[in-house]
Amino acid sequence: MIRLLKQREVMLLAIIAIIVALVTTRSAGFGRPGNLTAIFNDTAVLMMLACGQLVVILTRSIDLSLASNLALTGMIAAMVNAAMPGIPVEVLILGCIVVGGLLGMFNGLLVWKLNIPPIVVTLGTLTIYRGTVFLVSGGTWVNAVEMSDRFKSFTRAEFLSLPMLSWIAILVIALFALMMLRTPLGRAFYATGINPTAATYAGIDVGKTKFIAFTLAGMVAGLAGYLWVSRYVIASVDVARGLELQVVAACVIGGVSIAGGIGTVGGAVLGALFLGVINNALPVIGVSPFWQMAISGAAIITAVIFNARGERRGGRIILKTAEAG
Amino acid sequence: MTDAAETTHRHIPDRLDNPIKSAVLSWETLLVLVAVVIFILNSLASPYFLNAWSLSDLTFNFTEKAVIALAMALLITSGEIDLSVAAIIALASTLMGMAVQWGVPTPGLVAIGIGVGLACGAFNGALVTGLKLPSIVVTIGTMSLFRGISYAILGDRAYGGYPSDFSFVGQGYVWWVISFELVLFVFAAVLFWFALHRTNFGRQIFAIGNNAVAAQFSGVRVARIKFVLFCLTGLMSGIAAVMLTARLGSTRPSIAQGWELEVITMVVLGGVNILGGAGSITGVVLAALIMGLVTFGLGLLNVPGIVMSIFIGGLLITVIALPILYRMWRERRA
Amino acid sequence: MCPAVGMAISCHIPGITLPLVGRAREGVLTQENMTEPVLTLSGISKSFPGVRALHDVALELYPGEVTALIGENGAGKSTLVKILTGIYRPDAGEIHVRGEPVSLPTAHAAFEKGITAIHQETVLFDELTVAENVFLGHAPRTRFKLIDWKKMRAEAQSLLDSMGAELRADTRLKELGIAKKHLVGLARALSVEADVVIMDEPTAALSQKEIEDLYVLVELLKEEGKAILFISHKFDEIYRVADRFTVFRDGEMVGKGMIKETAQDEIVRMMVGRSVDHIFPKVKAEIGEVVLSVEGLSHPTEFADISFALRRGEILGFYGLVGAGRTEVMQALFGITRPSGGSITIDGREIAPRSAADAVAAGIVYVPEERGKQGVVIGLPIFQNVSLPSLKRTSTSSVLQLAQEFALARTYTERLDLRAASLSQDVGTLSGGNQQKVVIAKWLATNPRVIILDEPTKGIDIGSKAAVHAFMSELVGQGLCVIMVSSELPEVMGMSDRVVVMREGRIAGVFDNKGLDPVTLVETAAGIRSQAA
Amino acid sequence: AYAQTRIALVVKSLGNGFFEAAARGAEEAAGELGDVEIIYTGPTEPTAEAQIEVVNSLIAQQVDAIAISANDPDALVPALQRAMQRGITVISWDSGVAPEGREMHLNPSSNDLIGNTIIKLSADHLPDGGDVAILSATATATNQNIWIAEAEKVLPDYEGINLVATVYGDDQSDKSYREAQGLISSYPGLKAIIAPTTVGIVAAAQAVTDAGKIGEINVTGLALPSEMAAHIKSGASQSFAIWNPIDLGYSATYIAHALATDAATAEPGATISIGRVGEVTIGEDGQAAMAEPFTYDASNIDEFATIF
Ligand SMILES: Nc1ncnc2c1ncn2[C@@H]1O[C@H](COP(=O)(O)OP(=O)(O)OP(=O)(O)O)[C@@H](O)[C@H]1O
Ligand SMILES: Nc1ncnc2c1ncn2[C@@H]1O[C@H](COP(=O)(O)OP(=O)(O)OP(=O)(O)O)[C@@H](O)[C@H]1O
Ligand SMILES: [Mg+2]
Ligand SMILES: [Mg+2]
Repeated sequence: MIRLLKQREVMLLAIIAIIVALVTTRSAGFGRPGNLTAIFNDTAVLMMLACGQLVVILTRSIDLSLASNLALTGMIAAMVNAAMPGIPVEVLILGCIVVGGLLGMFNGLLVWKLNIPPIVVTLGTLTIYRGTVFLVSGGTWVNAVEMSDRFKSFTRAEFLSLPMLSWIAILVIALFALMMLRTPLGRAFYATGINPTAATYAGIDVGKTKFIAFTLAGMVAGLAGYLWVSRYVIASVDVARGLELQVVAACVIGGVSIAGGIGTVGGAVLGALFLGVINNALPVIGVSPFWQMAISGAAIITAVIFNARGERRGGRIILKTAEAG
Repeated sequence: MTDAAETTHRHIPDRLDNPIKSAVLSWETLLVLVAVVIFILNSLASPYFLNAWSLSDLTFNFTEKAVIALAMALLITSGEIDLSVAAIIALASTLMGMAVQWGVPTPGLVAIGIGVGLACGAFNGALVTGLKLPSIVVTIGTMSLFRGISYAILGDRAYGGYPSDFSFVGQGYVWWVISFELVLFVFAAVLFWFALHRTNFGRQIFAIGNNAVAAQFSGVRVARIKFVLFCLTGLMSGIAAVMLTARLGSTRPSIAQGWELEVITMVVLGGVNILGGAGSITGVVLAALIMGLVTFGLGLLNVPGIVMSIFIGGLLITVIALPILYRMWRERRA
Repeated sequence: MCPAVGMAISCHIPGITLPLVGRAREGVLTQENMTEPVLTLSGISKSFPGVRALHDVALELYPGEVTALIGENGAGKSTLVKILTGIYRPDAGEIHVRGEPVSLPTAHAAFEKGITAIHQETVLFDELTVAENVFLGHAPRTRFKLIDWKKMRAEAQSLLDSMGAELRADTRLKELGIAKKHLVGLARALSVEADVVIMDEPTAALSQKEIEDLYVLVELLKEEGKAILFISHKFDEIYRVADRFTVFRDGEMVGKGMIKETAQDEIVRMMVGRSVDHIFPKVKAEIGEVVLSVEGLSHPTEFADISFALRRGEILGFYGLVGAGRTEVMQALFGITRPSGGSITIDGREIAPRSAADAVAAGIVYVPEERGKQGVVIGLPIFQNVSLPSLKRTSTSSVLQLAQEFALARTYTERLDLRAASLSQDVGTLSGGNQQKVVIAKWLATNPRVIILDEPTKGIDIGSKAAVHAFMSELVGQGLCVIMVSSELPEVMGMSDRVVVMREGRIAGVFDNKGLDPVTLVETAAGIRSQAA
Repeated sequence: AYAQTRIALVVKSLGNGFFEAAARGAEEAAGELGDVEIIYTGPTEPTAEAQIEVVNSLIAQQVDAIAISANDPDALVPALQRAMQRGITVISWDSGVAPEGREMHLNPSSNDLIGNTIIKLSADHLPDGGDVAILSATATATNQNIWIAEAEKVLPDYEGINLVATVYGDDQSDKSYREAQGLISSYPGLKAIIAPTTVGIVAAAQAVTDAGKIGEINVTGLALPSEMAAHIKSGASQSFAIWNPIDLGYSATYIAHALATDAATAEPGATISIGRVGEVTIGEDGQAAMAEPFTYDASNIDEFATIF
């Protein structure tokens, strides 16, 4: 299994590399390490969210509220910072993770305790969380002047010529990868998605596992809320609108099965990176920005077709075993 | 088990429950109650609500979305979903606008709108049933693709100059305050109700939604029916595109942005099981009415649109959660 | 690759390794271990909405003994298993393990109390490796509490090897056939240190060879002093492995005793409340002209060169090891699988069914093996399940006519003696055997020419089994023809007029059922013998 | 009942600082006028169809006047015509409606003035000329497009100023930021980014800061002082301009009130008093301009950043 999935990731990585190479022939600056790290940094939030969405999708759920969660947590962080600049950023980040986690828990509780389909729950909280941003902010923005310097500079501070934002993303990705591969919880996400009945029989509480998945995704979204606001130094109602579907698209492109149980952290991250590279490449090669949407749509469809092929392969073949035997 | 030894066959009754009682305890009853309560609250909260023209304007808030919701209800009942409906509107409207520039008259425009909708639906259907792909991701993809094509064609421009008789479709009144759109919707609702609840086609949709494999093994042409349902959803989106374009008299690529989620909310609020297999058109019509009442009522109180969306989101979760909580509470007592 | 029947097996259960010969030892039962049950259940009740699955039942399991749990479909056997493994919580009653009262709120709790089970449905994870399937939930960990993959693979491999399962621990489960999956399930159950091992119809999906292996394993577990609860509908099997029995009927315990001291008739009477005389009530029907003929039917990967003819009034048995490809052939006849070559002719007319609907229209119907997934539409009421393929007839110009649907459904379900509270009941609330009757009723209602039954009595109790068999006889009596796919030798021998044996996607032999020796069939299916005639 | 005039101030979408400021101006005017109630409202999504729903509910409430900043010049016409038929005074401000859908339109400033200003702002700091690029909001924003068209018209007047690209950030921070980054990397010689939208200019200034190009690339355009204060101080932006949104809301209210109470009529040549801002004269096209955009730089930013 590991072999097959790795193949898919290598393929995706190759496609990304080819795109970068092609674009570089058109615009030499694109392939520079500096620009590549910039793209990575630019995609950091999407990659983190894709990790969060991955665990949710693995358990046969979906979280459409991640972008709204991000916006709400980001707004709260910005407002707290504006009101009390004395609070250290580290504490604020922890607070964001907690708030985001609570919002995720709310989704998870409805899914776990009331057994409401995740898509319904998060369709509801998608609008509720986004509306709450308006309620807490009264519709106004939090601007650069109102934010403390540390609040703004934290994500930009460079270490080994990579900004903190990228390092945080790398840390989150690494933690998710470790969790998925080496902890019982990570395996429980897979088990729940592949066969919930069997998971129950194996002693896994399926509802609780989903709840944990939503909580984790919410925590990531909360963290991303601060990172987003700090990076773009603006908090408004419209922050990250429409990002929820991009996160799902990243997972799909990365080979995560929407039916649950199939997908890797590497795939989700590469899916996000693919979208990031496309987004960054189009303006550079001078393709009209109006084509962006159509191209990413075509990319998603291609990826789905490709993935379905991969999933369908395998299985037993009676005649072949007969010939081999 | 004395009767087990008997050789005569034992009689199995048709049904045990009382149909009237189960109708009273149904989802639709809950929705009717919610609608009535909101109607009363609206009348109390705003002096402007109980007015024929207000109520007529109210219908414009939901008719186009509800027209799509009718088809979406069938599609979701069959276990699939289409997130690209709003993007289909954008593409259909764009191509209609393009046709206007070539001087195509109103009947031609209507045909183009509906035709494009149908073609987009067929494209979705072919991907889902032909290549056996999950509809939610396929339509996330086509959602970007269709609207993306619209952006690519129109860019920063807008199409206008629709013929004046075209506007009747979206703005005309058939009689007094009864708009053409409303009549169209009611007509479509009756058709869809009949199709889902009274025909073989509808029965097969329920069978597919509950267990597509077993339905296939029972001789139901699953792929064909699903394909038809995607086409139907595209077709209704095309009709909605005609209605909306005629109402706006202008086309921009951002037209109907975000409608897919509102349509799905309508369908789910209407009691259609998002996982497939259960649903009713009556519920969807009531849900459309409720959403219209809520948004219009809050609008009369000048509640900001985004706060309204909190109400809609909350309503969705509450209405779904209430029966579950009630059942849990009853089981705990028993 | 070819497994030889009756080969010697060395068996390893964590802790002990000992060589074994494939034959059950007798007289393990001794006086001491009878006195101290490991597990005692008393007063257990469990209800589901509208169904009383268990009422005040009791059960004792003794170390080193096999207790058979016997009962009709829906008697509550699996429900009891699920209570013992922490999946359901009983409404009332007590569970004692070694005299200590315990509660089993979760599957994990049951695990820790030393209760392990192979469930009736294969409950495993297709996308994971065999090793992970064996160890999910209790994987070996490293010092840092992380999963130790290397150790896990090694332990799983040695466990599988010791069971004689020719499996690699790092294959993905998805790539295995049903029988192999069952072995993985077995390995999973044995991967924990348990005192109580529950097997819920463990042989239902196994072929003869694997069943033999399983008996050996059961014997071994007994010697280790484990208490075994063995659920089965096959009496030959029960008499072979069990020491004691307990009978459930409609959720109540109606009898128990020692197997050696009780005759089969008596147990059957306890089970169904009457005696079942003819399990194979084969009535010879008049064999007529050829109805269905299949020539050189092939598929790129699943089967090749399938040719046979089916005559009016005939029951044609399809025998083979599980995984021989019979299901695929039948599904090709039924329009589900697309063949790559060959021809299907019915009543002299060549057909190429591209969907089940086409096949039904041509008069071929198929009762699938996987009842819950392919047979019944759970969520729809009984009458709608029955009328589904016949909607054209029960409706007027595509508009539903409920009265006609009810009439159609009643005619056929009552003929099959369906046990249901009403026709508007969800089929999902019926027991497996009764669901099977709904599927058969559905097809009879279409007036078919050929009816294909794929493992029609798998997991079905003896009473219903006899009913299904009687019905098959009735069908051919009325001029239908029947194809019966079965992996159960007695059934094949008892019911078929002719037997087609399949092996690895090809026909290995066709036999007339006159003076046919069962050994011939088994050996042909296993590839030891090829057909002489 | 006493005669109270209810004026609805309809904006493109709620949650935008610019419109919040305009609403404050409207309240200020209402206070001065005495018997005026302001209904500040708008949709969630900046689309025409959502705005029509808002207008419909205002018609039902029988407000006295609607002052709208429209998401589409044509799509709102039928709804607004219906409002006018029911005796409601309709004017548009900021982003206009086609003439048949309103009585008059109040431009914050004249379009040619704005077009000229945004080019001038960049040229002022480029004595030797250089490459500039425009970062706009959504591709469909009417006023943005008019201003850009006007800017392109006056371009030849500015020797050496070379417009290399126009990109769209959809008024989303992240997209605008990314587009700005794209501009920076695609055009190494870029000297200025002109963003005639507040979301865009803030994002562009941040992108320039993050790319370490302060001093090389000047970000300018239209923005609110409070949003840009930090970037003026850092030097990412030398200067930018805006009309006073408070004054805009204030003026729109005054005009709507005058028309609704029949103190004035909307006909070419008519002059309407707009309180402390002065007066406007309606031109031949039914439009009026409020005032010239005002330029903000390091010298006056602190003073205004606290106001709006
Ligand atoms: N989850 C459930 N919900 C409702 N009813 C159930 C549920 N599980 C079992 N039942 C019902 O409880 C009764 C006992 O079922 P159970 O599965 O224990 O039977 P069984 O003895 O194992 O039968 P079989 O031999 O067919 O496996 C049946 O009537 C069944 O329909
Ligand atoms: N590895 C597998 N993965 C998924 N489904 C399988 C697998 N193996 C078998 N099946 C399905 O399970 C059922 C029983 O499979 P089985 O191994 O019995 O093969 P078969 O083709 O049915 O052969 P036969 O009917 O001769 O036993 C069939 O429906 C088959 O499609
Ligand atoms: Mg059972
Ligand atoms: Mg089979």
